[in-house]
Amino acid sequence: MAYSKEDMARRAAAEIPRGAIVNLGIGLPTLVADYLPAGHAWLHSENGLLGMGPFPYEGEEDPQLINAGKQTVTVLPGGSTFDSASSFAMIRGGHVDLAFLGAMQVSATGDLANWAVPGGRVMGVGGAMDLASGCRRVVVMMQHATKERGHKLVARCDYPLTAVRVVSRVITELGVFDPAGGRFRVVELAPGVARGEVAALTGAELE
Amino acid sequence: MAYSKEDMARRAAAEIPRGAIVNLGIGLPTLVADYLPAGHAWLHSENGLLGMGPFPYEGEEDPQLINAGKQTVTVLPGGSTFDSASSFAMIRGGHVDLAFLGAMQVSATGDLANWAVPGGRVMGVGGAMDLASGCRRVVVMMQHATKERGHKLVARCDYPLTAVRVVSRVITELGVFDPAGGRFRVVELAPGVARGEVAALTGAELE
Amino acid sequence: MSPDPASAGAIAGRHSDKICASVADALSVVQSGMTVMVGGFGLSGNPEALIRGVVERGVRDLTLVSNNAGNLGLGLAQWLRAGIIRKVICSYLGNNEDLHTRMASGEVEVEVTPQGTLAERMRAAGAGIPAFYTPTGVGTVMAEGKEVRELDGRAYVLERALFADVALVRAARSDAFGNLRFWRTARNFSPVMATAARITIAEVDELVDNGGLDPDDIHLPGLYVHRIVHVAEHDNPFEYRTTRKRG
Amino acid sequence: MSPDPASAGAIAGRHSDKICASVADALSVVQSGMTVMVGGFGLSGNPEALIRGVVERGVRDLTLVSNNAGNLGLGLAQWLRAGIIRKVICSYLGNNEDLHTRMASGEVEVEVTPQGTLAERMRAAGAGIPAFYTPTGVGTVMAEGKEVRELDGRAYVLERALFADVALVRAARSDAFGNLRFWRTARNFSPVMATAARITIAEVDELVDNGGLDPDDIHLPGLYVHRIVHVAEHDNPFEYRTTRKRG
Repeated sequence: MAYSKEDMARRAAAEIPRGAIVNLGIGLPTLVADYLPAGHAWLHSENGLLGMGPFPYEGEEDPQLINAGKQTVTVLPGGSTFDSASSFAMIRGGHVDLAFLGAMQVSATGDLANWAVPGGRVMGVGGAMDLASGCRRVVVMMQHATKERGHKLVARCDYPLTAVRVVSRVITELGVFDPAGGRFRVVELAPGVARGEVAALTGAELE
Repeated sequence: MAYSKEDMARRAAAEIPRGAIVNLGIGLPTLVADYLPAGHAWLHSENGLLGMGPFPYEGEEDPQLINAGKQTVTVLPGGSTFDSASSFAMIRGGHVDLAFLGAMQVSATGDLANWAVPGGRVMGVGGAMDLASGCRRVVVMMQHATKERGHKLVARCDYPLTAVRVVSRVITELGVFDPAGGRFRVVELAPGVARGEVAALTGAELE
Repeated sequence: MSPDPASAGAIAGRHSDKICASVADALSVVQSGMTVMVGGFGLSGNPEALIRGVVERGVRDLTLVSNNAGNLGLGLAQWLRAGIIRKVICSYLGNNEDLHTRMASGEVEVEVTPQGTLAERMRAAGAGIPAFYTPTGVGTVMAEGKEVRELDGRAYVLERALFADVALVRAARSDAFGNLRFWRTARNFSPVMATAARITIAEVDELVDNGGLDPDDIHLPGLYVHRIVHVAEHDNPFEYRTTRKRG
Repeated sequence: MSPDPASAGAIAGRHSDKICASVADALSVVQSGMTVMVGGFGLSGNPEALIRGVVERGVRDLTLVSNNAGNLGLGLAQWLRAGIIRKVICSYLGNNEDLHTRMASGEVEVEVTPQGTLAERMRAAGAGIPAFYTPTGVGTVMAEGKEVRELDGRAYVLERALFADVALVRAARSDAFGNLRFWRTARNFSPVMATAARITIAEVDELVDNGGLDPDDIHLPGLYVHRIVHVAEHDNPFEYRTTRKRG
């Protein structure tokens, strides 16, 4: 039985050491916050917020207190606000310990493609390149393959790259995989998932 | 009759347009503050203060509120404090309109030497190079010649340079002089000072 | 105040009498063809009155520098709808249909820059740094046509300072000198934009006398602000209003 | 807290339990041979207890990065007198006799850097910028041996990021996470030093719980601070006490 999205988020949360500074990308990664014990880690939002709290209670939304996905959020005791240049200085300078990002493709050498589909609409890159190349450790959370069973864990990305050799770990519904110099090392498989099934859905050798 | 130090400071103050941001170097330039009408200009101190006020009244000195010469000062309404990187970003970025600096030598092409005497004690450079190359306009205030009647307004500096082609104007006890491509243009002479006297004490042609 | 504080010469004092009587007065320096930076992240922290005022002023052919270019027809999307933008430099378009339509038709040129690089290029412009090396974008299309250099064993791309003629920012509080404070994440790009622009115009929710802000409590010193207009009322639209249930 | 939060691996959380019981405990990560940045401008804003504590700890061969290296026998001049400094990177020596003596004897190597370049090199280190171009020092001895490059018709010198093992800073107020506020011009180099160092130790006049500082009122976010020690009493010596007459 493959991991549910909630299982993936719980598994991702286990990657976070106590006292870490963590940035959660848009999409699946945002779910990780639900599995963090209070006070365990500090959430950084690249639009200028550290110590991000949960969504506000209804009636307490502040349109000028948002996350990088432009959703209304809160700020925890010990939190701070700052400008964009300062925020990305934190990211680029290696002061954000861990980023969880979504992806379209991840290569077996750790390349990341998560911002543009060839021939698709130009959505822009936002902070993805800065986060991918700046954070100390990058963990990707994504579905293992496309809806058409196309590979997303690949030998070499053919989508436009976000950053080169940055992904340490990939968490999918089938398990946990580490790019390892041209192959994906199988860290663990979701309960009931067979290695052969994963191999068929992976575009590079498993190790 | 040559200018007194107070005359020089008054003459320097006349260089300051209303609403200017001004940095006053150590020594003679600090006297300029005494001739600025209240609210006329804003004083910047490179250790992290804008809106610097006069020395404090006795008993009101704060050892943590100082100028770049490490003297106790005050902060005026509308003033602000900031860190050193921000302060020098203001200077380097051209946001400080005018700097008054002391000098050992100024060349007729505007080169400035004001931080080191050849063979002398190494005092360090402090913020002199940043101020000289960053501020929009640099006005030097100094004695016209050394005690031994050696030239300080020269064709070419032989003291270690602070910055190249940055000085717009030199105010000395003998008058006001602008470096002008190899000669010093005489803007004005102090009352009773003869041009010949100035020429003898100047190491480049007058214009 | 006088029409253009910058036209009076390089060192003319620009730091007196900054308070403008109206939005139109504050915007009187904005001309067609200018590069204009506008603070805000999506629809949050927008200088709403200044954005509307630029449309009313009738200038055009603007180059807009902003993280986004509005959304949902709101904010800077009004400039797109008014047809006054020639080029957009931003990090994220998302599903801003007004921008996608005009980019597809060729009416508006779009230059996409990583968000952190965008912020740092403006910070560099304001700080007198003409160029800097950054790891962001190495090995991607963002490095194409740029110098890539190895320093201590890692590759970096050379990025250039990004300047503007005018910056439009929104602040929560200002004193008469233009010392600004921002509210929460409404701060975003506004401080660096103010440093990178020749003229900064601040739309402020609250205006106090000099002395009304403690020197240690200022987010952006007034030497980066040239014109101030007090605008008490704002729409402050939500882009994505997300809440949790009371438990 | 544990002896060395940095030794536990690259992404080990370093942002829990920062409050140290004593100066000695806070300094337990400082080792001989380290590069240490120390905040303060002259004798103002010095982390006095940490400076004394480093001498008491008995480490040596330190490289000191500080705008000055003490004066009048006070502040960092104590490190010079204790003979624990191998090299000083600073902008200004002035008449610091303790430094002049040891520089002349060859005991201490001195590297002089323009003050703004010193600050910007630390800011770059903290911000992940390995190198940047600056106009400061072009045509002077400061540019010797460095790359000089013309960009848009002006010459610039390439300066490199400046890192440290440890930064010692003094703040007026901290919360438990290490969000810092400084007092007046005591801020100076401390914030950028904190960003440029692998471990930052803050000596704070006042310590409050998380929530005791408003998120908008923080000068240096706590992610740059790793160890906090509360020191209520300081000498705060005057370097030049200048006053005016009451008139």
